[in-house]
Amino acid sequence: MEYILEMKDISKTFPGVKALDHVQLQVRPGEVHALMGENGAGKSTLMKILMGIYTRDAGGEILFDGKPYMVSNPKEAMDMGVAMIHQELNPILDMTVYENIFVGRELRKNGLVDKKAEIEQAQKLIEECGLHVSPKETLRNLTVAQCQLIEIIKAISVNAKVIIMDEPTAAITDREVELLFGHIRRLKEKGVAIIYISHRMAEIFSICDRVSVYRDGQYIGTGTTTELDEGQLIKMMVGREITDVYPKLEADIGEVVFEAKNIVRADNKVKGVSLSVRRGEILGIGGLVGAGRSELVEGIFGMHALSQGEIFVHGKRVKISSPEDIIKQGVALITEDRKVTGLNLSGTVNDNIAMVAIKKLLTHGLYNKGKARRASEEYIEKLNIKTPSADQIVGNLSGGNQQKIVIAKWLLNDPDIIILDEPTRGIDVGAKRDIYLLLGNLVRQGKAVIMISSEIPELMGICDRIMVMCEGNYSGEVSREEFSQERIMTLASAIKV
Amino acid sequence: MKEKSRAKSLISEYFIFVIFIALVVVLTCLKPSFIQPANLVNILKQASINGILAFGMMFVIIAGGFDMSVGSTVAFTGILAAMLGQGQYPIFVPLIVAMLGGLAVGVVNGVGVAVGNLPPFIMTLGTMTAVRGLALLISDGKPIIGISESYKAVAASSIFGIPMLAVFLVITILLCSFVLSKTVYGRRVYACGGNLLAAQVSGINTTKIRISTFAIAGLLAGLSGFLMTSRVTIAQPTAAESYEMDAITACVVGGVSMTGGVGKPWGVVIGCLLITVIANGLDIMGVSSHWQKIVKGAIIVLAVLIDVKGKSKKR
Amino acid sequence: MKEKSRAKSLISEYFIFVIFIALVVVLTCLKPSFIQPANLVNILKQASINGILAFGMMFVIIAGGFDMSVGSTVAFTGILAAMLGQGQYPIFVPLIVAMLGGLAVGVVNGVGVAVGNLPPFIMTLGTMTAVRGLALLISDGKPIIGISESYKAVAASSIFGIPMLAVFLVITILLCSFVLSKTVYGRRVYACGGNLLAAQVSGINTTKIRISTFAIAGLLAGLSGFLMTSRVTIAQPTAAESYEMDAITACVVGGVSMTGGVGKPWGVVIGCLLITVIANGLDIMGVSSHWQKIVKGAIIVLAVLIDVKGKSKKR
Amino acid sequence: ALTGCSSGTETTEESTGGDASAESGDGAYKIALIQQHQTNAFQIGVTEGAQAKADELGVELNILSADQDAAKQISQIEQCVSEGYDAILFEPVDPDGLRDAAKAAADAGVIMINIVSACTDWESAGISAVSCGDNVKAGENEMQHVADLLGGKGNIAILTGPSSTTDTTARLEGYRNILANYPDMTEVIAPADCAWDTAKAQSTVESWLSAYDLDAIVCQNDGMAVGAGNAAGANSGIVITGLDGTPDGYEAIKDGRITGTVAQDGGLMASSGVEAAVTLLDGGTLENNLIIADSVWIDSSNVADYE
Ligand SMILES: Nc1ncnc2c1ncn2[C@@H]1O[C@H](COP(=O)(O)OP(=O)(O)OP(=O)(O)O)[C@@H](O)[C@H]1O
Ligand SMILES: Nc1ncnc2c1ncn2[C@@H]1O[C@H](COP(=O)(O)OP(=O)(O)OP(=O)(O)O)[C@@H](O)[C@H]1O
Ligand SMILES: [Mg+2]
Ligand SMILES: [Mg+2]
Repeated sequence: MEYILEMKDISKTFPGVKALDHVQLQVRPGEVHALMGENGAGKSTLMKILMGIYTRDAGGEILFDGKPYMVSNPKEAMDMGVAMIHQELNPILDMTVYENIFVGRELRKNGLVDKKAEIEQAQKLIEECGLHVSPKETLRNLTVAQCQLIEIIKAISVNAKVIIMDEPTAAITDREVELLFGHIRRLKEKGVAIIYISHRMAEIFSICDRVSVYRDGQYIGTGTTTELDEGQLIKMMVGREITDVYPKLEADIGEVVFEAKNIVRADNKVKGVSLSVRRGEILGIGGLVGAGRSELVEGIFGMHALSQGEIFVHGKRVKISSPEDIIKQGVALITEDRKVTGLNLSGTVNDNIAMVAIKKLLTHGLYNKGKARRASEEYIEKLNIKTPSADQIVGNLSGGNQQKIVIAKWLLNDPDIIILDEPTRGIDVGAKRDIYLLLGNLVRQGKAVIMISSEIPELMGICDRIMVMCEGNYSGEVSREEFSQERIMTLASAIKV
Repeated sequence: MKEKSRAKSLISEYFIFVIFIALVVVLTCLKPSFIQPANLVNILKQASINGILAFGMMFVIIAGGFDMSVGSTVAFTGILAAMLGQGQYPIFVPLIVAMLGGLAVGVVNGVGVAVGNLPPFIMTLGTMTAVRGLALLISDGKPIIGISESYKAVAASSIFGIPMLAVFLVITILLCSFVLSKTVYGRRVYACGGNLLAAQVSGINTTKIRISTFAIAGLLAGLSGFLMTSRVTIAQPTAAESYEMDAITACVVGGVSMTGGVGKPWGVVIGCLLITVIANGLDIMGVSSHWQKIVKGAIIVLAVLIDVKGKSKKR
Repeated sequence: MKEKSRAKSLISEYFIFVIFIALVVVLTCLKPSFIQPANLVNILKQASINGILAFGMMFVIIAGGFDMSVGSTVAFTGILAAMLGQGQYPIFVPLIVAMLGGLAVGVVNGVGVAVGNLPPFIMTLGTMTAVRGLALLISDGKPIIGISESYKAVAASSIFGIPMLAVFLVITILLCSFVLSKTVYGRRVYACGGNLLAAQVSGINTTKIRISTFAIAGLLAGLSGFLMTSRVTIAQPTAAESYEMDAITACVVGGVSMTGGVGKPWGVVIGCLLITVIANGLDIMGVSSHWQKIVKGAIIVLAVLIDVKGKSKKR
Repeated sequence: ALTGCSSGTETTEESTGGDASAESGDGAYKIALIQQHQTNAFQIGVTEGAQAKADELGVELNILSADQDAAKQISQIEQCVSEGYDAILFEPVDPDGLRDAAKAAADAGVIMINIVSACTDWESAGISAVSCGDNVKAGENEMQHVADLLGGKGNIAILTGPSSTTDTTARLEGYRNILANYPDMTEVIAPADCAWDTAKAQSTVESWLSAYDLDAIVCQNDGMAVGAGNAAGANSGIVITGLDGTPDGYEAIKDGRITGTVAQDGGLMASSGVEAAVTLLDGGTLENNLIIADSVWIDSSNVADYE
């Protein structure tokens, strides 16, 4: 039999949105099959139908192993041999690592949970993934990246015939990605089919065999990665050619507008790091998972207590005890975890856009919904956000579009200094490019940007300077002329004595 | 097609309203005197105190909290008001003192929750018990009698046939709706309840916002206490037992989400009318107290069930 | 250094225990008879019914729910038990029927919440009202008297000086702790409360788990109803008013998070003892009932506050 | 009755033996009073009456409140026994439910006295004396006056306290005893449980009045009668009566919102109870171990005498 999985003529309608319109997908045993498409193309929706989380509209059919496949919940899907890593992370924060790995398929001995065996197996799996956490650690104490790795471990340790990975690498760095690929290759050898969703072009070409492309809920086509090149693939996805993936707009670099000196966090996750950024400059911060980059900017932003450190905005020393203080100085922080610190998921697009810059949406001191809507619509347009309207509940948007809402809500406040922590996480190529251009235009207007990213090509593409951190310390800096992947990686993995 | 789906989504948003109308129609058929003006005035009066409490509660719940103490606060402030409302001071003195008393309880709750990081349930359960004790203590466990005629007149009088109590309710509704939907403060209340951390990171002083929502609930409980004493002409330390439940029910029935961030003032108005109409309807039909309990419980659950199902059909 | 921080983290985890011990010491100093064996036996008896309820509540809260109906269920099942416990059947008949009655209420709650998608608060508030009505209806509003001697003996007897009530409590504690910490089911209860969606996509039948937690709470409420009737030798339809509050308080004081997913059985034991000891201690010190309310509210808030602060210091 | 009496004396002997040792410790007798609750004027009257008598007789009195919870009251009795009290006065939350606890306490040598209402078959429950009102009689008293005022004919409605409490059921029994004699007096609506609460009574009666023609509203306490009176308005022509005789009721009688009330003197019941306890502790005997405080009808003609 040629296909392990065949989805034919699948449609799905949400109120106001036709998320999938008669699409198809064929997956062969032992292949890595990429799903690609812009944000909101319907990739996650298609996979959730496969998992039994959504019910598809009437019509269409799904064949698994040649037999009709009918599931109404994830348990049935898993029993059939389909597992999934979800795009929106689903950790149970108050449980330990080993409990999370085995949730829903607990190991048993004499009918009871076999805690010891679970811990042992978890330990093994964790080590194989190159993760350094104790299986007994609570997930609440881990970083987003570590949680993402736990999700990966959880899915690949299931005995499945098809594993769906919905943007598994959005929060992790190259080193972990390589380890993940190792696992994928081993699974392939065992004949397991992988459905791989990612917006990172390089990954698609290095690990996937075939690609299916979707656009606006429509099926565009399928091809093998050996026959397609990046340009063709992008064209299939966005419907037009994109030549420069990392456009760099030239801007005049002026005086230092923001400076943080010797930042030490009270919890010692950042151990004395300084940084400064100039008007018109894009400063990148690179490093491996756990380097403490997020911790640094969150400390600067007043989200955590600092035990030492001085912050200067436009040369003036400012005292920061809460985000409120630093926002008043014209600084913005697009945080790493949109679900936890970015969005009000139960609120509408309007509500979220108005969260920071509400003062800009007033008439006679009162909140003007019309103004808020116009502002939302402006950014929906500017950032190409796919939503039926500005009144949509943000929780219903696709992952990438949610990320764009976070960016929009901060940009509306018109900040002078913009700090972005993994801003392109889960964003499609076209939209990434839009964001780079947007950042470029901002620095042209005399603003300053600090961007944390785990994608080194991205940093090298648009930054003027890259600072690298390692284990909570500053480990070096590279200027645009000296950019090289090796240089940055060396600094990132510098062993401190 | 698009028109139709829009009409559908409108109906599903205002579904509880449809349920409410249906209930009114049923009650009218069963007992025509239900719809008589005299009884409608009764309903307005009966809805007032719970309505005012529910609006305070709405702020707290939308901001992600929960307040068990409002019933006790009504009793406590009612006693304060009765003590000062014996005619020795102008009528606004008991009003102000009652509202300040309520405010104080609310601020204590808010500080406990927002600064002390206590779960709202436990914090307000604590004040619920303690404030009830306080009410008993200052009244020595006995009802306070002897309030002045002008104080009694506050609740007993009407303007153009509309009872004063209802006027207070309407003012509260208008003010609260305005604050929630039109002011920066109101939007921030939603933001706090929707995602506290995100609100904080967005530069909102969430501590202040959360304290203030409890303060509003307390303030309105104080107002209710003042009105309660005027309505029943005495102040009982045991009054308003479990009124917080009715207030919370009105909110939830009206579509305010217990997890915070979601809820519309008009929904709470309907929720509160629904509860009052059920009690009033059962009373005038002469249903025995035992059956009333069963029926009331069932109707509330059914109303919310139909509402939830009506909304989710949309998907 | 590592040793020290480990000791610290141990203390902070068991902080509520430290608070409890402190309270016991204070009470003993104020009133030495507090620590007499006779009084300790009293405390055990007094803690039993609330303790059993609290353990049922624990399942519900850990799974992310909330149950307002257990008090009414105690009254309702107490009446069932009293009707069947007049000596006409062997003693296990009222026991089983009471537990089945409780189970039925629990299943209704669970289905409403897990299948009907109702907010737990509103669903169980509905059953709380309705079941109370049912209790009044079947008893015709009057206490049921005349239970058999052997039924009375259930609560009145002791084994080796330990009252039977406490034996029931201890069995409940052991069973529940075992289920929660050792079985797959228990693990899944935590998962449901920790992140319902995650549990669902991990292949857990969350509907079944959630219904079952309400069922357990109902079942244990049924057991409590049976014991309650034996203890007071009659069954009152108005009994156990607001016992759900004490059960919830015991859970929260004991570190069970109202948002679900967090909580340890031993914490609930302490929470429940703490509440009982406060009431008992204040009674034997002769504190007036009005002051008792104030002090009780304050102590609960303070205990949780100290616990929260003690824990957060760790970070 | 004979056996009941003798068991009563036995208990007395035992207890005098028991408290001799306790007495040597601190001189004054230690007496506990466990009230049903302490949240209305009647109950506070009980508290004050007992305290005043205890002060007068120089005994140590500790007052507890059961908050209307039978289980709690049982616990409190057990607690008082283990605390070594010489006598326990209690106001039973339930006439049947407290019997075993009382018996156990009496068996442990504590003098048990019922106040306000009596336990069923109290003598065999080891209770030495009862000082109470008679709720059935008070109810009869109230309803009889209503019947007289209405001329034995009319539509009536009843507001009760929480169903199943002894006050509620006994008073209702009294009402029904009288109603049995007046076939033309009809209960047009089922009795409503307003849980002693004025506001609840007020709402209920407001609703009723818009749908029913009522000639009388008979309430089981004054608080609810005040609520009914508020709903009907002063001098409404509807006979509204209460029970208890508390200041809020008197105030409403004076301004015509309610017609009358049946007063029971809780303070007297309590002080007689304390007195009886002390007599028994002193080794004396009681002339009569059932002391009943009568109820009186109060209306606008005699309310001034009772304030
Ligand atoms: N629960 C929902 N309710 C309403 N609309 C939804 C819901 N889930 C998804 N949608 C809509 O369906 C469309 C497809 O979303 P989907 O999440 O499948 O996109 P995606 O291809 O995974 O995008 P991304 O790359 O951003 O993750 C989007 O327009 C989204 O707004
Ligand atoms: N809550 C926590 N408790 C204990 N350790 C933590 C906690 N959060 C983070 N850490 C540790 O702090 C260090 C830095 O975390 P983090 O991974 O967020 O850095 P990062 O450079 O921002 O990485 P990335 O952005 O790629 O996720 C890591 O060693 C991590 O294990
Ligand atoms: Mg997606
Ligand atoms: Mg990070």
